[in-house]
Amino acid sequence: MGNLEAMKPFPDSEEMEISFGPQHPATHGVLRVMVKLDGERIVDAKPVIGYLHRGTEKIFERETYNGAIPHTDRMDYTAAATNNQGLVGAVEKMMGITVPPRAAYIRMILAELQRIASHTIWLGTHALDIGAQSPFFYTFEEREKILDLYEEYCGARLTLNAMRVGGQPYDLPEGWSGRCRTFIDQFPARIAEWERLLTTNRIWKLRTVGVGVISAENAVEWGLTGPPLRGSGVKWDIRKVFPYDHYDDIDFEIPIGGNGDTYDRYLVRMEEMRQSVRIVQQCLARLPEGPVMAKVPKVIKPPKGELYFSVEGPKGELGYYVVSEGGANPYRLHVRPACFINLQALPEMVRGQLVADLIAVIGTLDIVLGEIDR
Amino acid sequence: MSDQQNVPPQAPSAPQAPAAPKAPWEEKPVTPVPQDARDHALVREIVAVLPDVVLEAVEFAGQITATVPCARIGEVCRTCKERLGYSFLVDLTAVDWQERPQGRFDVVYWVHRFSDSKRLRLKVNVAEGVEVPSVTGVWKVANWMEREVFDMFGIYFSDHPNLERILTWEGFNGHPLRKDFPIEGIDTGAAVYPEVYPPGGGPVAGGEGE
Amino acid sequence: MANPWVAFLLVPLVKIVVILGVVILLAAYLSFFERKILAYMQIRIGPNRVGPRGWLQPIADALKLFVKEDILPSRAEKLVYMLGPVLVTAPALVVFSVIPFGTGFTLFGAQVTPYLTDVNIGILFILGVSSVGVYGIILGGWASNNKFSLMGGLRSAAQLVSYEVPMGFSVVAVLLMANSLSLVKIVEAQKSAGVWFVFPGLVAFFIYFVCGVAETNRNPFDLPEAESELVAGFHTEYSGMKFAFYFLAEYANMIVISSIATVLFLGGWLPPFPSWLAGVWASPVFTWIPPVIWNAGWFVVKVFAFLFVYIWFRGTFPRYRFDQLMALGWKVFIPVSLVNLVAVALGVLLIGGPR
Amino acid sequence: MSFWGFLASVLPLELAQGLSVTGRFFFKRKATIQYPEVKPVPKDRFRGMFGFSEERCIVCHSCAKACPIDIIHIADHFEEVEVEGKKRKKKVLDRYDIDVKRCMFCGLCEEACPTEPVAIWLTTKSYETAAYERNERLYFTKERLQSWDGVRAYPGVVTPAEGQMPGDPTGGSGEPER
Repeated sequence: MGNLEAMKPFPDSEEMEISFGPQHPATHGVLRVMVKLDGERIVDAKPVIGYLHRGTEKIFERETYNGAIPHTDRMDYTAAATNNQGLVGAVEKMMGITVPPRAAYIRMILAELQRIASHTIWLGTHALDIGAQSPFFYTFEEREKILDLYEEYCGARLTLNAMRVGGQPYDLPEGWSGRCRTFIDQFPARIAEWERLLTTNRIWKLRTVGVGVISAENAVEWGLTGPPLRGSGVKWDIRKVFPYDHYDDIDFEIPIGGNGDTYDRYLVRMEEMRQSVRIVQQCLARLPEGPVMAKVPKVIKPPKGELYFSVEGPKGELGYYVVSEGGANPYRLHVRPACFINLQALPEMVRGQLVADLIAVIGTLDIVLGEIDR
Repeated sequence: MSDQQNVPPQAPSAPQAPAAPKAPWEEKPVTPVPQDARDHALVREIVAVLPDVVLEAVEFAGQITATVPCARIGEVCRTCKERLGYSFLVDLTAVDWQERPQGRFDVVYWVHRFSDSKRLRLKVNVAEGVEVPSVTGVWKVANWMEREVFDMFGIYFSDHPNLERILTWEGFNGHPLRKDFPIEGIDTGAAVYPEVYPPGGGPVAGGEGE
Repeated sequence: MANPWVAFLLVPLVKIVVILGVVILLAAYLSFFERKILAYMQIRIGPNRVGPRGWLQPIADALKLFVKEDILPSRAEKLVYMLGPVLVTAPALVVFSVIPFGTGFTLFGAQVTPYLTDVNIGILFILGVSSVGVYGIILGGWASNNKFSLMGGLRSAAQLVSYEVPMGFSVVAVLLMANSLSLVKIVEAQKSAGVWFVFPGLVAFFIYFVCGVAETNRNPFDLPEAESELVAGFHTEYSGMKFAFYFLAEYANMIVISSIATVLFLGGWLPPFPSWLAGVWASPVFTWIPPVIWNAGWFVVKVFAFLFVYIWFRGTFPRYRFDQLMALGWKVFIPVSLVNLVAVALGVLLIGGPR
Repeated sequence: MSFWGFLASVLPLELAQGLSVTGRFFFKRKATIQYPEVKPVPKDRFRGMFGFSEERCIVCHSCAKACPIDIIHIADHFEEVEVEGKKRKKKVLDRYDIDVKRCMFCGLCEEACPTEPVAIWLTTKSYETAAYERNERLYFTKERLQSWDGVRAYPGVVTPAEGQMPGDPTGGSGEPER
């Protein structure tokens, strides 16, 4: 960038290639998108990733199973609890461990709070990308309250490391469920406030309706999961299809969209936050007494075999593929990163649209580079 | 819910369940055992369409793994998608079995069917240097997944539209997830301030990392 | 005033210095107010470390920008690159020469007007001069030799060209009502009409205000510097004092647009409802205030109300997309302002009757 | 959804509605914490700076094994100690180093510690460990771990240097509740 040669149009076209990122205010980290532009219209976009690659899967191979949990925190760092949940769920399933119900409920509470926290970040940054500044601060205020709850539960705010194979390392502190309920009960009013700011706003609708459209067939073809898939109208949620923990006891809806555009994905995520509120309320209401840790051996050694276990992360299906040789370390621990696969559809979604739409689509995919690059 | 078949039944969520028999979480866990799954319905479906592709079928913790010949994976995947309804490729990855005689790598495909929410794992054994037929023509999503496998394991996929490194940079020496790639990493020539911070970490001379 | 040269040279010079100083200081403090107001809308406190409650923050910012290294991109067109900030700042400041802040008053026995000059084509002068500012943005964006800057410059050019037209039409509506191009006369026309032009010209006022937001590249029309799309738009490569000039020009332009809106639609220095509430304004509660303070005070209050709304907009709205912005300008504002112009003309004709 | 869409198309007041939301926030209580003057109160389980007690440590290396990134370096030797007239071999700590600059504060070392109360713990509430030089200043030997040289203790936290904290891994006494 920045030299006159590069700025000359291609010999027989009016196209200009421009590099969005890796340092760019709207690429949510170190994503780089090589965009070919015709004026403001995107001819082609090519995401370039890997700037945050830390070899997490290689690191997993030398860790014990519990020692791998802090590393999962750092993949999708906005959703550490669901990351943990996926890994411990995989190992527990492999070892045939049944988690005590109290621990399972605590996990569900943490995971749903995490979904809310992740979606609040998404809303804030997405709105910021589209130009509305204030929602960013409003959503982060709410997120801080969730992080406070996390800090009280496990001592960390972002990288929780809050789950262990076999259950939960800690029981809930005194009064935690009350404070959690206080937060959860006031939260729908806040969602309504944000919706007052955005949902009917004509500029917001102009910027999101019909932008980044992906049909249901295409969404499946591109392997989208999570809100991008549901926004296209596919009613599919791991929590319903392959219920883990005790999600089958909980009553909640899966919101879906119809058009598969950015606005639908926005509405889906807003509704998902409300559903998460419902789930947390139900979990708190039925939170059983009892131990939080199952009887597990001191050294976690799953049997020889391979297993894939996935949870519904805030970004989509987060899967863990564990290959064990019977040792204390995983032979191979592969992560199916939802963001990585969702991002792949970016060129499909932005082709023929404008530069501003690229930003909106990056925002609506809700990518976290920590998970994409691992 | 094929996923959940071999798992012990979930504990009742009622908090004050009579605890006369030990609760499942207080007992020693029953580990799932791999079983032959040639007679499993999902495998039979494939066999009914393509009779000779399933070399081996294992069920572990409710998940079916069917091993198919490497050269026919494209055909199997296309059949799975078009005739058996596995329209969704959930995951594609590889495992390095460094010392295994029959092919060093496993390439693992994990496909999903929406109609009855069944999942099936397809696996091929690949020797080093053997090209695997790409499934990008079957599922578009396989593109980046195969690039990642190529990047991390050095497995080549034939007919892939754009087989480049994806997470490491072009020209990176080695394939990080191979078992013979050192876990502490290799010298890529990208050291940061080596004259200020000598390799080895902490300031205790010669005392690091024992 | 024995020496006519004093009135001819010294008085305008003093006025220039005063106006420039006040405007630049105001622009600097406007950035402070913006940060504070935005912060308060975003449940933050905003700058509060420099000086008491942060009141010296603009000074600190200016000092920092002064001493900051001035980076010149190696592949930039040097002359044009340096000309850009000048071209954008100078017109923004020149415009203040014709803006009337109040009526004339007597100081040391001499008649002094609290504005530099009253040109009889004042509004035309303003429209003409302020349009020059766009060259600074385009040239700066082009000369930076950065694709983001170039796109920012292009967007700015298109935006200004599109929005100048409806803005001009809405100004013309006021001119029809005031029957003059002189800003002072326009205010006096509002005084004699007894009503601010915002009421008969509500549509024109609305169009002018929205176009003003677009002209100053403010949210929701801040596409030329759309942070999340174009990094910083046309001033991506600028740093130090040159950046400060762009910054200054943006805020000065905001003040300009607000001042013109005040003059054209809100009766300039007139208190609200000058004729209906004339009795109130003439009561001894207010008459002790010196008229110059009284007039300028109303002016400043109105300008600040505008500026507050500007900032409020910025805190609330998402940004338009480029094509939507163009569509809004060409498909909505220009036809509406044209229709409004005809309506206003008819109204003036019918109410005014045959002359 | 369609209802909202319909409503929005009928009422063109949604922009004013948005303005009213931000306008209301203008008068709300602000969330800012003036950090160096006002310090947020960490919760009781907050995983802050390390605490270490040499006399509790039994040199079992559990923490070093549990550490996911191997930043705890322990070296020991056996010493003959006379306990109640019998000669016993006892492990003596030579070196207990934590490379805090790489620490991710996961707390697994504390969980692995078998002593009661634990000899290595993280819940000391102190988080101000910033340093200008990371290799030297954020490398904590056992002496520095116990003296907390270079760590600003959270108000109310008893540093290991000012006497041990038997039985109270939080190290604090009477912290203000939030």
